[in-house]
Amino acid sequence: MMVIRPICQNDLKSLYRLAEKTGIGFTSLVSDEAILQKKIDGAVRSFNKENVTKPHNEDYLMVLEDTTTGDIVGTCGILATVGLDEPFYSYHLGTITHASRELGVHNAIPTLILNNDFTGFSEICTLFLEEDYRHSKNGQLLSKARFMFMAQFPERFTDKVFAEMRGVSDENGISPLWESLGRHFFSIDFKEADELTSQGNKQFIAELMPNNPVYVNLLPQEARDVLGQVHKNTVPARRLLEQEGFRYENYVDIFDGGPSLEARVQDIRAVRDSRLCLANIGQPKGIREGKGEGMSEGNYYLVSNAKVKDFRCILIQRSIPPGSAMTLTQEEADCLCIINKEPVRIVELSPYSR
Amino acid sequence: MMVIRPICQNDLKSLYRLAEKTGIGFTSLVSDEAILQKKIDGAVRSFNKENVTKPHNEDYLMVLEDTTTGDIVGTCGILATVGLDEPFYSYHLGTITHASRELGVHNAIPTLILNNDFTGFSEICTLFLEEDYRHSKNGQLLSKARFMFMAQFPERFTDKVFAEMRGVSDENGISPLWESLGRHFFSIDFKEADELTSQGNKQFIAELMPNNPVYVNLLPQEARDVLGQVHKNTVPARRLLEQEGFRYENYVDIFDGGPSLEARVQDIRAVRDSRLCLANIGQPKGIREGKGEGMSEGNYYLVSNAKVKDFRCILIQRSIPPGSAMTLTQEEADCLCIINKEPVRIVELSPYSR
Amino acid sequence: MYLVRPVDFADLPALERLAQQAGIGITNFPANRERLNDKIASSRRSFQTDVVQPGDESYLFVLVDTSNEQIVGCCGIDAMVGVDTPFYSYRIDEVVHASPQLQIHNRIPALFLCHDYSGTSRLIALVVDKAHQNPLAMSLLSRARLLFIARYPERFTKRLFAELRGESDKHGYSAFWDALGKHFFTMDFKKADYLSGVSNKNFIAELMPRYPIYVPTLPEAAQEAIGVVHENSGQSADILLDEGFEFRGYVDIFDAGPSIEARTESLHTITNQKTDKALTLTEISKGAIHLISAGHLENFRVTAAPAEPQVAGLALEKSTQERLGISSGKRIQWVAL
Amino acid sequence: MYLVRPVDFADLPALERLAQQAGIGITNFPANRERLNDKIASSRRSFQTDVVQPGDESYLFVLVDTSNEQIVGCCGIDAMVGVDTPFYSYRIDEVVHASPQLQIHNRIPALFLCHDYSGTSRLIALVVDKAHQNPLAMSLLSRARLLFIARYPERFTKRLFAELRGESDKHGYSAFWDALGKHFFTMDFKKADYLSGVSNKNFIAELMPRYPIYVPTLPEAAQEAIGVVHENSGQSADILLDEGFEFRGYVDIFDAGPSIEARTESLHTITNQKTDKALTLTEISKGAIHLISAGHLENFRVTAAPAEPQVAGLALEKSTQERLGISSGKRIQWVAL
Repeated sequence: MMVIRPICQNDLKSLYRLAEKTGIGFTSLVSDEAILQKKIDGAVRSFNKENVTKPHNEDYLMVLEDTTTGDIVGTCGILATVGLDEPFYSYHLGTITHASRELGVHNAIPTLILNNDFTGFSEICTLFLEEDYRHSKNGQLLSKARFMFMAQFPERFTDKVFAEMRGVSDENGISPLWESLGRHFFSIDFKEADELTSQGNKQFIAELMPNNPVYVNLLPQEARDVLGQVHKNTVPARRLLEQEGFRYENYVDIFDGGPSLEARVQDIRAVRDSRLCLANIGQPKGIREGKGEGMSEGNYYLVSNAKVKDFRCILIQRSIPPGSAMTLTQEEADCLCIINKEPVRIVELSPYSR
Repeated sequence: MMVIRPICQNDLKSLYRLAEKTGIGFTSLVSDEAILQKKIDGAVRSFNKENVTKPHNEDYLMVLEDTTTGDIVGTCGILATVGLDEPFYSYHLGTITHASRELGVHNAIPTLILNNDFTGFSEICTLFLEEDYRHSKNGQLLSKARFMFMAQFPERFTDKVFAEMRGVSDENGISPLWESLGRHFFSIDFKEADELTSQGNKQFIAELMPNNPVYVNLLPQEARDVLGQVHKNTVPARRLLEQEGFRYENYVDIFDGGPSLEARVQDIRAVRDSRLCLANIGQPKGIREGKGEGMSEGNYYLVSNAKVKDFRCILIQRSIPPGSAMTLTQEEADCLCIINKEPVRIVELSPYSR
Repeated sequence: MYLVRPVDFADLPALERLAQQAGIGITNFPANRERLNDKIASSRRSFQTDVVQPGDESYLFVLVDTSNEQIVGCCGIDAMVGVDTPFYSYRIDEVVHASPQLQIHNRIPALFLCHDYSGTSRLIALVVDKAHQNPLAMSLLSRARLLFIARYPERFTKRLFAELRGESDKHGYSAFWDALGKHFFTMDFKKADYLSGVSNKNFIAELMPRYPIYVPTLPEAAQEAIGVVHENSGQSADILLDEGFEFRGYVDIFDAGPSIEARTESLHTITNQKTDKALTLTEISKGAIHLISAGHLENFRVTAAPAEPQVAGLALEKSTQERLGISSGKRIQWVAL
Repeated sequence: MYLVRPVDFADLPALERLAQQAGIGITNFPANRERLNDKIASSRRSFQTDVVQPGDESYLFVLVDTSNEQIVGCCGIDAMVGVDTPFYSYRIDEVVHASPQLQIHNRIPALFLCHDYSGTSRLIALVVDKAHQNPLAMSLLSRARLLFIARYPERFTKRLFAELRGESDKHGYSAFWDALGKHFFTMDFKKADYLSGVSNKNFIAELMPRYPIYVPTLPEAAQEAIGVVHENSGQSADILLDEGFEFRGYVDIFDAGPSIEARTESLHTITNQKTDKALTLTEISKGAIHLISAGHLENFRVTAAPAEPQVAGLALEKSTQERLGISSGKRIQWVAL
């Protein structure tokens, strides 16, 4: 069974192994044991906090565990707030209009405006799934388990959350936006800038980036074309978030122009439609005993428990829609760390599965 | 009966009478016959356009008519696009972070950034209801009839629409934001600036307004306090739009700091929940014949027809929820300009009336 | 021989011909008959007005080939630009972006739209027929203006500037315009250039970028054109640079041609010009060529001729006196070529 | 009598006392023993170094009351500011916003954060005991620096500036700081002023506004403080203004005190100083008071004394020679008070 759970101290080696596989451009996981250990410490501290009434500096890093092998095969995370320790930068794609009635000319010119508008907002981040496990809706489980956590503990997050999506770059890691804009101001290469940023070192952005708006119409076509566009490998992830109600609101990454997607927590489909019900441990109807994994029928449901420190989320299939109670197998209940009659939160895996 | 319909050439006198009552700060209706006539011409032309496939310069101005007296007692409108003839300005309330790790100081400073970001968007506007008619949910009918029109003809509007709300000013029309900001740059008074703007003359804004961001923390407290706040008379109108799903997304008026509220058309409650059904002319169940107006029981519904040029919208009460057909009295059908079996669009008047 | 004098209405056809030759990029001299006629009228009014301090006067001079009385060139001075509508330039300023921690110190040149030359006198539109583009004629025509300024300092500001035509090819293509202005005007350089000559300049404020343009983000061809003088204007540029004009980082907003400026009192011609009596030489002069002017305002004339400075004044040949319309003993103004 | 000489480690207690008196607003002279000791060390290093071009040297001088050998004042010169971290100032520039149609032409002063004085020599920290704030002592101490610059021009830049202390009351309250800096530093003026003296200046780049501040939007008290000199600094300001320093629109980012600047060659003391032999007067001098210096670098001494210029040099009383540690015939440098 595939289970989402908070990362724990024993996961360092596995996390390091995953970090090695992420590659350039994935700045939130770098293969450096000290940094990863710090990240684990932060996550453990965050999940251990009780009585949180508003978001602070928590970092809820979770992992996807294959219970049959005990392997960690993916990560996903939520930062309670960004930008409070180090400034968080983005470009806002705005509009400046220049019009002359006398000449009959009217130009609405897009501009990039450097800002820290996301300061203090919650961010969903650090989504990574090992290549061998990119099937059986594991990607969806990994991404959406976070919404189950947010639905259960909204006081730990801001009303609005966002996600940064990787922008366009070619096989050699060349980003068209960086080449025509960032490069002129940084005198270092994209990779170096990206690494500095990932280490939380952002002062140099304030020091080196132009603080006046940049006229987009003066950028080369190839740079204009990538504003708000995601890397081709990120297209499915973007679609997934958009189906959940996330929207591109004209904020892009200052380096590669990748879009930020945002949503109000209460408007996220998986949050809005999720509901609490009681777990009945027993034999679910429509599932024959002994039927192998991956051979079930019916709709997919995300099921999570209602615990912070021992948060768990799994994906199940049921042919009969659950009512006020949810019948779970003993294995499922074990994976969810619950006993009979404990509350669980459920939601249809995707908006189309109802 | 109270009916919403497109404005027509005969309405000039009535419109002028209404304009006289609007007072300062209501810039979209000024008591000048030539301007009003031009507005009527524009609206008539807009409603007469068939086969509109995308929004252009249409101005859908509608009026609320009391059919018992034939009086025009209110107006509401939708502009298909703003900012394409004259620039449309607003301030975006952004954030600039200044942080020094060495000193342990972290400041997230709000800034006002001049922009034309709403260029090309549809705007709902020109909402005015005569004082004597501010009862019996006439205000809601007037405001929400527009959503019925948008639900029926989404191709005539942009995906996102917005509304500017009147900002804070005192009894003498003094606006705290203007006094601490605009005044320094315009050398004219608020009223004059407001009037120039309402006449579509906005070049002077580009010429006189500072194009650098303004640090909000440097403004006097009374100016900071009104950013994104509405005039006390506008509080109900704001609440009404927010209940429909409109959101304040940090855009404010450059003069008085009043908020702009925005929504995706498809997310507006009255649009999303509205549906087409067929009209049955007859005696609705639960309504006794001859029962006087305003004495019905049950839930309120907005009902509109599906016509452009002859668009009509009324408010009715039914104690039994309508199904795939809607039974309307002959009077209601007449007000809606429909005959038996013609399609009508219906929606619950408010999110709480289901 | 050559003579410089104020323009007259009769010179309109000649001016029109010169304007057509001038080509694109000399915005204050449009090939438009009506506008040229207005310019002549304005110039005549300016010469005739009693001026206490500089205002919107504009003085136009023509270069006459006295052998056939043909008009072969023209030039002018605006007493003050930016009186009605602001006068726009780009100022090239360096923006410093430094990160001590990364040991990076970038000085990034940026173009700032400004009005810094508003309220300043400007030398305008030096145009000379190809056949007469010799050093003598060019120098006479250009420096005649400086003699005029020396004579009537109250009519001009202490600071003086000239716009030098920027790079564009013979089809009017400007790499700088193409990279910058075009995106804001949505028209070609030729048209913008023409409009800027004939219309009021409100449209510049309306259409030009309000935020600085960082030079390194422009295409290279555009970067290279900044502050570069059009090859056809090299000669007139050199005359002014020799006079003491300097480039102070201001360029034209359309073609990025440099503006050069000076304080009037530091210009070679103005510092060295002398005023005294005209004397008469009985034989052919063996003296050096001098620029010599005489006459008041409308009758202001300048010619270039050999002459001999003496204690009591400058000795001229009889023919030179005739060309200037003076006789011995009249006050003249001169400077060595 | 008074003598000015380079600072020495033995002067630390005196310097500390002076720094405490100096009060808030003199950021380059913090009342912090360790920092003062560093400053003395740096000064000694600077006097001892062979310098080809100005770098991060900092020269400190003390004013000695020779009657009791007490240190009663000090001052200094930074060879070049902004070497490691940029040197920040506000430049007051006017932004023009004009609407021809509305007949409005606004010139709005705005404060732009800049590094324009980076790379320039700076006069620093003139502090004198209250009891000795007489014109003679003040002038001697202030102008002694200019004699030093005249003597060693290769150690300084051609452009020189001094920051004058801005308005603040005796509790360290500055209306300008209160209206501006406080919002960005979230600390009081005293603390920011102190930090700016003891820490590197990265935090200024990190915390100060990056966009221009429009002056009319500031509270009136803050507007009025811009470019105004603290009442206690009027006397030292006047000395520099008399020398030829000018205000060019730069003010301190904390208290808006004016910076004044000059080209070294145009300063009165530097233009008029003479170098020649010391002569000896046998009687009491009836000559005017002169500022007289002698000695090389670490031994550089300046005093003020009556003296008589002669063809062969400057004639001094024996006691003056002794004070300067010279004998007749030695090269000295002088200027009239």
